[in-house]
Order: sequence, then C-alpha cells, then structure tokens
Amino acid sequence: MQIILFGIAKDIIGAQSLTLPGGHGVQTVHDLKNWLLDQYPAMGNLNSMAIAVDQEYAQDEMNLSENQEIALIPPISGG
Amino acid sequence: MQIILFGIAKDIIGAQSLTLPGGHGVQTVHDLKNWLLDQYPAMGNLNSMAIAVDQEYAQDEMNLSENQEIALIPPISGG
Amino acid sequence: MLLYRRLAVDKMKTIKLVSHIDLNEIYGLLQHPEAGGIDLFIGTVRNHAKGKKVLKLDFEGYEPMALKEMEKLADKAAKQWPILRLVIIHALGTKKIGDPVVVIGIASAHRNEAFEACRFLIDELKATVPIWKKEYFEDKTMWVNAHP
Amino acid sequence: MLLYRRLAVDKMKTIKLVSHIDLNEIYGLLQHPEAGGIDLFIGTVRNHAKGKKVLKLDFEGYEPMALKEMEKLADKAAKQWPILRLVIIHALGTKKIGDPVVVIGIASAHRNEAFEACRFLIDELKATVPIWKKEYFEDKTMWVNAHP
Repeated sequence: MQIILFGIAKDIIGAQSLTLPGGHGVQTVHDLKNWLLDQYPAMGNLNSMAIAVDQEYAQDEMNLSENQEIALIPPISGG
Repeated sequence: MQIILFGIAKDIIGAQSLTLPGGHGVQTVHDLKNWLLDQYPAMGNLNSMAIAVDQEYAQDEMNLSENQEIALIPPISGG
Repeated sequence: MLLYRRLAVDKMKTIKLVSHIDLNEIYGLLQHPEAGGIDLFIGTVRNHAKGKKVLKLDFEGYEPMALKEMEKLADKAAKQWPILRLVIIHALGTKKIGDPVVVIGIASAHRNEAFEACRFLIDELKATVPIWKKEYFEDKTMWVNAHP
Repeated sequence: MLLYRRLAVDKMKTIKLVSHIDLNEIYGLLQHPEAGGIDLFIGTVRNHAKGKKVLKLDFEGYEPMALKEMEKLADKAAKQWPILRLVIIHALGTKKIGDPVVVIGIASAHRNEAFEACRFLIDELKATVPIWKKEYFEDKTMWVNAHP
C-alpha cells in the first residue's frame, strides 16, 4: 500500500510518498490514520489529517485496497 | 434662474436647459418642483424628481438664488 | 479618453468617468503589498431588458456632481471598512452589448471587507450617482427607471 | 504555462490550475450577452503574516483531486444560482508579493447572484480544495494552517 504525501506531511515523513511495510494490518481509512499517528507522532500536532481515496475525501470506515490511489491530506491552505 | 436638464427631463422640456421667465415666484426647491410640474405635467409621471444645488442634492425647504448652479435630476439609472 | 479624474494624494482611490473602461489597468490600480483580497464588480450591457432585445445603451452623466457623489461613497466605505485600495469607474457615452459600464474594485487585507465594501458601493452608486441610461430597442428608445 | 484545464462543453465554466494567472484573459472568459453583472475575487500574496514579513509563497496542489473538487464546487454553485459564466483558477508554484494566487469569477444576469456565488466559491475553495501554501519568512518557512 502506497500513500502519496503533500505539504507538511512530506516534511514530517521525509519523503514524497510512503509505502506501508508488510504486515501493517491497515484495512480502513481509520486504521491508516492510526498507523500514521503511531509511526509519526508529529502528525498528531496537525490541525487535521484527511485521507483521499481515488481523489475523493474518504470516510473513516472506508476499506482500503492496493489498487486505489491513496493520499494523505494535511490541513489545506489554498486560496 | 437657469436649470440644467438631464435624461428624460431634456426630452420632456425639449431643451438642454431651462430659464425661468420673469415673475416666476420660485423661492425654494419646493417652489421649483411645483412650478416644473405645473408647466410640464409629464414630469408628474416620473418615478422621482430631485433638484441639485451646486452639485448637491437639495432639500425641499432650501432657498434658491440666481448665483447657484441648479439642476433637475430625473430618476437615475447608472451602474 | 479620460473625461474626469480624481486621485487622492495617498493614491488610495481612483474615481473617474471615462468613455471607455480599460479593464487591464484595474489590477494595477488595486495592487497593495498588504492586500490579501480584491473584489471587483463589473457591470455590463445585457442584450435584453423586460423581454425585449437591446441594441445598445447611451449613458449620460451630470459629471461634476457624479464625481462628487462617487467621492462621498468612497469616503463612506473607507469609514466602514479598512480599505487599502478603491476604484470606482463609470463609463459615459454609447455602449454596446458586453461592454463594461461600471467597475467597482476594493483591495483589503482580508476578503470579507472587500466583498462587503464592493457590494455597498455598487448598491449606493445605483441609488445616488446622477447618471442616466437610455436603452435602444428595435422600435424605440427608453430612459431606464424613468417611469413606474 | 497551463498545468491542467477542464472546459465544459457548453463553455459555461473555466476551471484550471496554472503557474501564472493572466488577469487579462478573465473578462473574455466571463463575457456573456445576457450578463448584467460580473463579480471577480482575486486572492493576492500579502507582504506579512502574523506580524512577520513574508518574502514569497510556494503553492503545491494534489492537482487531479484539486480540479475534481473545483468542479464539484462549480456544480454546487450552478445549482444554487443562475450562473452564465464561471471561472475558478488557482496558481501553483512560487508566488511573490502582489501576485494573484486565485481568481473566482461569476457572470450572471443580476449582480446579487454574482456576489453570492463568488463569495460561496472562495469560501468553499479554501475549505475543500487540496492545495497547500508555504510561507517564506526571513528566518524560516511555514506551511500555513498546519498547526494550531
């Protein structure tokens, strides 16, 4: 499972994207958020953290699979 | 006493400006409005009729004199 | 062609009556290093009025008084909102469909004030500035708002 | 340079992400023979933030998703107001003080809808479109809104 990163998430994780290691146990958006907070505690200081699946904001209960485009959306600041 | 005319007031009166004849008896803005309505009854069909004195909207009670710039302001429609 | 122009010494505002509105100059008049938001209203000539086809419009103004009234509106707006730059430009003369007729522009630190001041100015301009619009239809002409 | 562009077949809307916003093209994109009012919001780079001097900004976008979200906002606005023309353009990359960053434009028959739809779109864009702004100060950089 690969996660596209943007903005401050790139700085925190230190990469443009992130591949979850084998045995990560992440099945839902909620799981992914918890996994990220666990691995990168600095994420917990952000104002918000959303996940986009196939370029749409995803609900926590959504199931994730390998063939989706998954992105981590830190607090936005456009406009 | 000369009155500058604009818009539909020019069409009604048929001139760019209007000079009140001798003995008109007009002393106030209110008098002038009445005189105009009397001479040009079509003015009574307009949505509004204001008088400007020295390029400011004038109240009905204001006294008029020869050395002022007096204008008849029919309903405006700028913008 | 510039008919009249008033520019405050502090360059905060540009108020003028022109025969042709040049939209390309507007952004330059509104730029300010502390500005975060600019709201611009552009009034344009519609191709119909009351269900009838409009061919063109003619605008006439009581020019010195119109400028004074525009200045008053700018002062009122500047008292109500923290405005960094202000533009009020009205066109006079013949305008065809699609032409810009009036431009109100406000630059402020935050967008809320820009929207509010811009809205205030176009509403007030229509209510107080002595300018008259004549519509040319296929079969007649009409001074807008003149009659009920 | 055009990064992405979507243009509805009916030409009603122009939604794009660009490296440089060309304000001179905006009026042409918004002209419509039935339009009486155009409201244009331009977001610009301010020279300070939280009392500190800003040198420049960098904008990054999740481009395909940003365009999808912009399309959704355009559709929402078109359902709420009778919009004749709509423009949503956001700049990406490095921007200096005074540069336009975002442009929202609405043309409608009457000005009320133009103001309301424009205000709606800039507020919603800031809330939903995945674009990130980094401020460069003299002594550091900061992703805007990232932390409380």
